[in-house]
Amino acid sequence: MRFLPPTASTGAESVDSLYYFLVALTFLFTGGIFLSVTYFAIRYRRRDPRECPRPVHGSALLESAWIAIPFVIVMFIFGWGAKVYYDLSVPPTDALQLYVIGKQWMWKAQHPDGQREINELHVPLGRPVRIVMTSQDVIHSFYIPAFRVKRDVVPGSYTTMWFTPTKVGRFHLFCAEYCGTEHSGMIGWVTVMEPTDFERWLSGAGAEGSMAATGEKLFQRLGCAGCHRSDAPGRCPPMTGVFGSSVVLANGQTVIADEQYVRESILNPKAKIVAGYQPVMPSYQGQVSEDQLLSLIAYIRSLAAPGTTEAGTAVQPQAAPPAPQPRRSRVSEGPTTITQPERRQRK
Amino acid sequence: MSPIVTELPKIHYLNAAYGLKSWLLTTDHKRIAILYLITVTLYFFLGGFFALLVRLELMTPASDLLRPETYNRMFTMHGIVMIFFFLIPAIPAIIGNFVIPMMLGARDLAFPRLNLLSWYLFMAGGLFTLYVVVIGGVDTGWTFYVPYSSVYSNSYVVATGLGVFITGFSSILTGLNFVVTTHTMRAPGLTWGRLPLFMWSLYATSLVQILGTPVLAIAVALVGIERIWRVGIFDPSLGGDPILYQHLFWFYSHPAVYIMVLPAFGVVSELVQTFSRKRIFGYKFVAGASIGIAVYGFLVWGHHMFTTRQSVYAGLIFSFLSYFIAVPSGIKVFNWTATLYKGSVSYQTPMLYTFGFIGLFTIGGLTGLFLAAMGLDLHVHDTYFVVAHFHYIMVGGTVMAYLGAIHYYWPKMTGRLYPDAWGRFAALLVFVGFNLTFFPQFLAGYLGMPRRYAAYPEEFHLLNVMSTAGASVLAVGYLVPLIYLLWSLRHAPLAGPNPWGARGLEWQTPSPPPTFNFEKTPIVTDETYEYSLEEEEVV
Amino acid sequence: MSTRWRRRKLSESTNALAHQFDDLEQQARSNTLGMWAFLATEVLFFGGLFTAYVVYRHAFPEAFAVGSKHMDVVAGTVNTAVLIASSLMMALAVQSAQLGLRRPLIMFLLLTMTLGAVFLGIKAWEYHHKYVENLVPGVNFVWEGPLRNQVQMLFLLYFIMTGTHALHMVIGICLLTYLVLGARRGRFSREYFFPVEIIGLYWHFVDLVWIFLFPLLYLIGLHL
Amino acid sequence: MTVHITPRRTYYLVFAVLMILTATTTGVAFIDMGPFNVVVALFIASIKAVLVVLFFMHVLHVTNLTKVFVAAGIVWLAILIALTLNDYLTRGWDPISRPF
Repeated sequence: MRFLPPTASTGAESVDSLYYFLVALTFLFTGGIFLSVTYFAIRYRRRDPRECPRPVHGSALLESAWIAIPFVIVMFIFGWGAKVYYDLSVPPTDALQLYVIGKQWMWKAQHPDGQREINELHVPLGRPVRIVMTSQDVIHSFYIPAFRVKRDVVPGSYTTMWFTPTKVGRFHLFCAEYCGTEHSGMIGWVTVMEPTDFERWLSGAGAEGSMAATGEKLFQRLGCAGCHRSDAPGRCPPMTGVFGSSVVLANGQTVIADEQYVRESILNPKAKIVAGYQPVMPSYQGQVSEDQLLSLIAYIRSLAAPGTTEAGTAVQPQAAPPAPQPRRSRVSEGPTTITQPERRQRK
Repeated sequence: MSPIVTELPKIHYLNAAYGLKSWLLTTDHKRIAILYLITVTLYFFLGGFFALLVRLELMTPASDLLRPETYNRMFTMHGIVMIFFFLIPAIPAIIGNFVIPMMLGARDLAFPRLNLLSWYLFMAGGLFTLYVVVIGGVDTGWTFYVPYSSVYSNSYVVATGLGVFITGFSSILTGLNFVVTTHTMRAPGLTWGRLPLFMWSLYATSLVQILGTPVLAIAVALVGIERIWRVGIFDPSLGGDPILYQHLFWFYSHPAVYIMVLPAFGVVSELVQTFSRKRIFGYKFVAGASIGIAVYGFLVWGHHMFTTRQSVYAGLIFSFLSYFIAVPSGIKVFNWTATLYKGSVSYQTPMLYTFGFIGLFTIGGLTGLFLAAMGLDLHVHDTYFVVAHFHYIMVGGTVMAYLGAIHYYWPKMTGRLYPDAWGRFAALLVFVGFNLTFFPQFLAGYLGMPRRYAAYPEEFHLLNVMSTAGASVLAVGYLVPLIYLLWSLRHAPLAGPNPWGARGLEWQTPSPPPTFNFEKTPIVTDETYEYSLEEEEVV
Repeated sequence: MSTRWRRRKLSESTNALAHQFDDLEQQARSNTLGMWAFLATEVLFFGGLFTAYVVYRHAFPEAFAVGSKHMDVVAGTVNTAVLIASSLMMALAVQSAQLGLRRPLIMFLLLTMTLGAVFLGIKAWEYHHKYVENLVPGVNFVWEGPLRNQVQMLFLLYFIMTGTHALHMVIGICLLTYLVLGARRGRFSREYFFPVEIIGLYWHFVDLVWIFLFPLLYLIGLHL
Repeated sequence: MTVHITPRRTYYLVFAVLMILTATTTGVAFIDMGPFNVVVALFIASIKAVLVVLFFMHVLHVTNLTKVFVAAGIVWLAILIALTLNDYLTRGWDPISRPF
């Protein structure tokens, strides 16, 4: 009988170490309590129904000891747990970018090059993978036990997770947040492949064109391009170089233009107006699906200028440690005609 | 030790009046406790029945016994019935109602009619919930997470929510009654430093009920409003934030864990002293820890939300604060253990439950450290690890203590003893059955089995079979006391006022006590739990 | 309530001691404390709504400012004044009860109720206006301008918060009616006035809630 | 129990102050003070609340125990709001989860 799921990511090992430590601690304390209770119960068992033991009124020393020692131990656990959590929350900048949409009751995944999967996720060995997730209906939770990662998938906003697979194989993918009738059917498989196999799989998976390309078409069709022109900045901020940069808003605040910000700007454009522009953009709430939103985001991401993204864009292929992916550079293709001064000007 | 008793007192609270009306309109706290005992027991077995169906379904990997939609209703109803209609009222409303005025040397609670109203509200809320069970159930999980509960569920969310809302007010009024009673109804000489530890823990519980429950009430009410009028307080498609609901929900529902377990701490503090004939080790620390847990419990709710969209920084703060709770919980366990030292330990039924409680609560508490460690929680959150953890606290802790308390106060309630051998046998069954049921769930959880799954992959099969086998042992363990306790009502020997040789004002009145508890208001001159004085009295 | 108990209470108006207490002082102390504990519950009950308000106002500042222009500031201000005046009447009623003055007690209680009713009347008139303007979420909410959902959130909170508050007012008026009936029968005296006092506490609390609701709902976007 | 009976004049005075503050808060709302509008509005509301609690609700003359209960309600409300905002105000700080 197995007691651990497969350990198939870099994070899995750090989670397991913490787990082993806590298991040992639990055995230590439970054993201590169990032995003391048993010993006292036998040693001081009632031998005479009338016996009346002398009182022991407590000891300040003991009390402070069992306040202080557990406190130090739990603070140590807190620190360790927080470290593991933080590492599991902040993706490296060179991660491969994937998109996942949860809906009752299936997982839809899409690769930047446009390959779509349902209840399956193919990832390459040894590359950090960052997943941007949202839900079309209720809250789900994307859970891969073998990687020891889980994040809720919340409608109306994006959450992210990341991992670096360290083992080739097929691993469970579960929905961990109760989401309705077929909750237990909302499961699938994550397949970790050797990078070369992964390349082969990608090219055979039949994409209809990269997400950025789809997004660009949408950008034209929805009429965004008429306003958000990079050649003639006028009524609307141009989209080149925006993604990942800090944007100064009309109310003086500064936000980082990440997925969440782009999403909000499409659905609810008047919520955060870029400084220097008028709130003229209509809302696209109800007109774009979650899929299309992700494509638009992939497109706008692809317009980011080199070296300016905060996470996950394929801007420095050389920097990716194992197996640089030539394919990834496609993400940054497209009309990247931005220059640094232009960006600074918009700030 | 206690003299042989040959007859019950002539007039006591049970025979002071007869007829259904004398019960349904009673303001006697002891009779209201009996009303609660009967209804809460019914709910316990109803919730247990749902649990049994859940376990039977999980005996095989496929969802074959129940369809998924039925399964989802079963685990939801199990959770709602057990939490709101068993765990929260069990010890406060039954044991607390029965003994608090006696412990304080008072004739009744401060507000007897309010107490009866609490029971009626409890019944009204319960009837709504039963009505939902009859017409088809609710499938949101006891957490009512939006937007599933407010928009997507096809079950009876509003009626259930109303039931929970009403029951919440029953809980608030009970807590309010206890708090005021503790402040104003203490007998002369009964200072705070002399209060029984059960009083301290129920006082702490009541604070949580008063200050936490209204937030749950409003959160559930908002879900109802959103569902009825299709407006978007939490619905993201209408601009709301579903995470806000989780904040409001857990602001109550984490402290609610302490509503369920603090009374159990109080019970164990009483039992461990009576059955080792020794004053508690470190009275002030144990008493203070109760208040500390109640207050501190409100600062940690975000640890239920590490995997949601809650910000990393909020998570860090909540995780940090959560670990502080380990300290007062640790104080309690260590002090209970130390109380046994150089005591006179007897192995009567209530004490066996106490031993069980200490062990299982220790495991339950320590596994809480796993869940509060943020990095590890990313893996075990919403898996069977969590299920096992809170069942170790709720069933291994609260239910054990509740059964211990029932066995401890049964002679006071009914005037009769029960067959102790059967009692010890049942305690053993419960302990074994419990561990067999829930220990495998820790393993299944770390192995990655998500909770609330009607069907699961093959690799979790063996662990689930073990769990289901344990659940059937547990079920027998719960039925045995029901039988012999009912039997004892007529056939068991009489108990006398103080069958355990316990200290405390409640043992100084006849069993069963008269309607107003004491002939005249007692005056307290001793420190609490002075077992050493007994020697002189006995000799 | 046992009939024996009720009979005792009716027959001996000055001796209104319940069986569980030793003296009237203990009874009054317990009841006052009980009411304060209940008010703590009420603070947290409204607290859930205030939390939702804070979160959404923080998220949608512009929408809340724009939406609040549709609140009737005059009605809100007048209502605040009316409610504070009713609180004053309640305070004077409690004082009359403390002094054992029966007729002023009844008069001030009736004035409190009247002002409370005026408040509810103005509130109802406001609600009606919102209905006519198609601003009732879940019923007929129409918003042509931008940020529809966010503005709707403001009106949703407006109706839930003021609605909950109004419900408390209605309960308060019922309790006051009970007091008036009791006062007419001469149940209250210098020794036994705590029912007036604790219902007074409740009434003042409802006033307190409004003191915060008023600026938060009506006075957001006036200077825009 | 000694009952402290507040003279009527005090009630009238408090009432007058409350009325003035109500007029002030409405008047001030028409002046644009940026983020300070909220601060001022809540400050005035708090003063009004304190006046009502101290004089109308007699907290000036009650036992310490009652004061503890009053404080408990306020402190717990603060916990609820503060720790909820602890999430919302820090969402913008990291690249993982952002305000909506």
